[in-house]
Amino acid sequence: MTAAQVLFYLLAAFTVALALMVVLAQNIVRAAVALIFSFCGLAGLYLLLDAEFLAAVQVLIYVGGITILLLFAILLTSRIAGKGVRVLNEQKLLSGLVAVVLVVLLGAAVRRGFPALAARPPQPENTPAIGELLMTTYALPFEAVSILLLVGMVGAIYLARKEPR
Amino acid sequence: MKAEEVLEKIKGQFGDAVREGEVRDGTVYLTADGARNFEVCRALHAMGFEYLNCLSGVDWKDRFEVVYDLSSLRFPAKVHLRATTPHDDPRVRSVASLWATANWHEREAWDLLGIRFDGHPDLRRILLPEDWVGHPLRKDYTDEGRYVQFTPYGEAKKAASHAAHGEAKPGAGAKPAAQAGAGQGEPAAGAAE
Amino acid sequence: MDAQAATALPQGIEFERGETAEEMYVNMGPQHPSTHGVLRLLLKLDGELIKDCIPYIGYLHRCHEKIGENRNYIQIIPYTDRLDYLASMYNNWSYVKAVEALMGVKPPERAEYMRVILGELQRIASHLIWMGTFGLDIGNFTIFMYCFREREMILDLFESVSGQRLNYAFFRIGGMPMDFPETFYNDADGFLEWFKGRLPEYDRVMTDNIIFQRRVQGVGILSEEDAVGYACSGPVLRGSGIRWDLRKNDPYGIYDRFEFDVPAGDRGDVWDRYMVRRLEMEESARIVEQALAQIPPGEIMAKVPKTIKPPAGQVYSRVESPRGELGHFIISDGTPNPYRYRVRSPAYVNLSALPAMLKGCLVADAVAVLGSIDIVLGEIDR
Amino acid sequence: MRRGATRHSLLVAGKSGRTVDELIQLLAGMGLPGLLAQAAGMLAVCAIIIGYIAVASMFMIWWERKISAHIQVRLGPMRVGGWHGWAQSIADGVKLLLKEDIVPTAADKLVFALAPIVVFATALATYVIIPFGPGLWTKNLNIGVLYYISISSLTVVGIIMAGWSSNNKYSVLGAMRSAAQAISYEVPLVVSVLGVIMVVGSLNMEAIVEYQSSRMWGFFPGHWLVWGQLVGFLVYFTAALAECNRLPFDIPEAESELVAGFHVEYSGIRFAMFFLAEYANMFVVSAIAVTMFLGGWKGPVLTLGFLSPGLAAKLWGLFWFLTKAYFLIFVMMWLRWTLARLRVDQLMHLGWKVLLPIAFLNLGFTGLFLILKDVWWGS
Repeated sequence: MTAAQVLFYLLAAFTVALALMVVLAQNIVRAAVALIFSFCGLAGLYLLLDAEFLAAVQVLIYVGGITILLLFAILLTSRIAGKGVRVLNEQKLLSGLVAVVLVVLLGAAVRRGFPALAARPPQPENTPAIGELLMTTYALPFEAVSILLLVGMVGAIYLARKEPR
Repeated sequence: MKAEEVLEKIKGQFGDAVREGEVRDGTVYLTADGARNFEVCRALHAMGFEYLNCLSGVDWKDRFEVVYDLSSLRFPAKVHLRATTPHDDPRVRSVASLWATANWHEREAWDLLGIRFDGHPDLRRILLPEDWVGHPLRKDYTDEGRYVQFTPYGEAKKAASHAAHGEAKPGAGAKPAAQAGAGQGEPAAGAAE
Repeated sequence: MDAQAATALPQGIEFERGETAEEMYVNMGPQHPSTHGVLRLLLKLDGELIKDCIPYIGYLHRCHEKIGENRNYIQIIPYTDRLDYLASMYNNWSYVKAVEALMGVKPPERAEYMRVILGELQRIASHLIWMGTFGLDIGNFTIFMYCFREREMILDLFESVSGQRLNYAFFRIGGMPMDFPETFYNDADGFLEWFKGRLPEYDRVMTDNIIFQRRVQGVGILSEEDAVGYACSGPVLRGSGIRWDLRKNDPYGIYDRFEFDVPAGDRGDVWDRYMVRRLEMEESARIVEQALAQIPPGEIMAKVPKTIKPPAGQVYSRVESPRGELGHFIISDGTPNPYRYRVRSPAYVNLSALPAMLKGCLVADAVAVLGSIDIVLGEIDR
Repeated sequence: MRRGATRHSLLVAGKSGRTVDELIQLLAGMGLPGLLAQAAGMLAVCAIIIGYIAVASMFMIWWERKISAHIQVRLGPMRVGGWHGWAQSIADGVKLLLKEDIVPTAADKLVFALAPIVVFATALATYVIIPFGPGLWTKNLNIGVLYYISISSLTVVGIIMAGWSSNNKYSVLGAMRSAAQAISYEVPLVVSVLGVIMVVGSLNMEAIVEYQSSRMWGFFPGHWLVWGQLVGFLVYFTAALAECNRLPFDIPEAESELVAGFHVEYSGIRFAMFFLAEYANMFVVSAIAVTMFLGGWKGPVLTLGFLSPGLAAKLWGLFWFLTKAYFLIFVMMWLRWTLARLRVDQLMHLGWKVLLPIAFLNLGFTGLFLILKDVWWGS
């Protein structure tokens, strides 16, 4: 087993364990904190795949942005921050079923492999490559996402705006 | 408005309710019946005495007095109004609705002298702990002669002292202040104190 | 009534839980760096926004008035020092003036000048402390040391006069106990000269700083009606736009002999209260200069008996202290002890207007607004 | 692991600092097996960085006390150690280490214990990419700048953990403020840096320094990006102040409002870790500013060509780097002891409505300039 494989299994175990904690933690802030570390583990996995840009962005956006916002909202609603929350509800059977189906599907997909993503020779730097792809091949989806974000932002501002006094 | 005018007007309006009125050094000295203190104060307020300098309680052993020192920011006349109330049940109407500043002064008079102010929005002790027994500025007050430990928010001793002094105290409405700390779930109680 | 009176919380305010999930209760104090002593403010917060505020006082209550009833008239003087320990001269003055009014004694002219000089220097010292600690509240640490440097000089002057640096007990019923030492006049002149040079320095650090201005302008507004209704006095009243100063409007002592302005604000925000105090320091320096130039030689003590027994009567007498109208209400029954002795402390009354100023402010503003009232807990709790 | 043969960025790829490589080779030469030598080398580098952080932070703390004292017509520490109280920080450090470790009863013990570690670890991790001198870096990552930005955004996680787990309302308020501040200031910070990245065309720290190396008239550092990117530099520096919670942006710990904010319940060694991390972060943001805007380890005068090979050049570079970084730190301290604290809403206003638009304008103008340059002068 190479060092990379050892690292992969360690990181994978770490990520999965913390992801489980996110779902199972009774305390909502603890769940959010576990989510942060789970994201960090994921970033480590990206690094193993040479996707260093993706790893950095993963940490920046998901940890530094989204989870912080989440925590902010939780802290603002002081009532739920200190309390235990019920982890399971009456839909546990249904969600279990969905999870099993998802595992089967993903397993099958991994076994088959992704022929479209044949291994390419590794590039010395993938940041410029990503930039180029976003501006050429994937320009349309990129712009579509931007517009979606813009719409979301406008909506948020409208909702948060106070009525003029 | 001249001090003499004030005296004349008040005398004319309230007659017997206002005893011994005189003017010295631009100050009107009045003594009013405690039952009508609010009306007298309202009349004075309407005359332009919008500034309540001071409100004090006095224990005269046979009676209580509430002393109002009034002035105006527009004319130099001042009023020194004394309202008397019986010693066994000292009680006057609150003037907090006329002068907002009376709120704390009346709380202090209640706290230290035990004069009750009917219609006060929030008559609690102000300088002494919530669970203090007695009113120390009364002339017949004797202290306990020893150090009395008081709990910061007074809930423990309050129950005991009220039981000891036989003051009937309905439980409703009496919320210990310590609970105010519990805004953030159970473990947070008192965390910020 | 009694049940309500014994309740720890005001009626109509449910403090167990907020109305919405976002509300939270925070106790600011009694141990908090910005309450200037042991004051507790119970703040009802929505995020950072203050929905309600209830001040709890009395942590420093030491039965000042009860002690006063059990001491004779002269023994009370040192006790008054401990009321407003940042402006002890004024406590002495107000008390002594009340007893003099009861007895019908008039202090000699030179004593009156001495009182004015010491009093106005004390006003500068008090405002300096206020300015420094207000800087701390806002987060500007440097002004604090600047202000204390100048205050030290004033305390040195006071020490040379009275031998004390904080609690002087230097006023007597009927005059002053000792004349100024020879060095005092030069030292006082030197201080005034130095102090005038320092005022622009304060302006550069505080007044002209854009962050400071943004922090205090439009914050903690107290309307004119509220200021009068709550009987606010001193810089708080003047900040709300009412040009009312007892030294001008109800002149006592010899204040009608001096030329000085009464600064006033127009909006009633923290900035106005700040500027009133800032400008008052200049005016006080002006008064001290004039008084030093005019002070006549002569007696410093009127004829008063050894044992002070004022005739029966009652008096409410007031002076303009750095914090506002400081009044003493004294009832004499002809004995050597006062029958009733009550202090109308300006900070106590001004503080009662705090909830009115704080509505709709942020937590950070609470600190600024509280600082702008300039409270001294020794005087509030008595 | 179908691509097991590829490089692994943090482990192998990127140019390792020559110094680090030399160290590892030295260890390997002593007979250690390859992996072990690498691990030992990494540990040694870690130890050096932690040692540097500790010493530098203690120096900065002492320095700040002296600066503040002299700004405030005081003397500051004068006793401990003799000359100007130079040993004061050491004494304080020993005191903090020996203090009782208090954990509030109502605290969430695990998160409470983790929080200072997270804060300190993120501060430590950012040191990986700092180029102290030619070859004097732990790892010269291709995504250097991006790495710094993403790691530094983790600090706030530790702060929120600390604030929440203390179970104190002041610390929760501090954590909330910190979260709001982090979100508001991360964005202008990133955008302000983008201008530099566009000009240089790389995220690599070494490339950014090399870009700024040429001199006008032989001595004037005309290629320092601070000239062209002055707006970006100012926005970066302002946002960086907020990033390390320094006054006028210290609202998460504002002592006159929130007592001490998120670390109000911490004492002893845990508090020391927060404290160290604050100063470590100050150094990092200054170091990044020096690298990106002020020419990194290149001095303003001649590069002293005769020194170039070997240790002497490294030390010469280190000297200039530290000089510039500590000058920026001095400016930060100067600001702290001169300015008042902003209010939360003013901070938001400044972040979103002033700094962000300015940073975007800067970005737009930089892009426009680069295109026009291409058009007029060719590439």
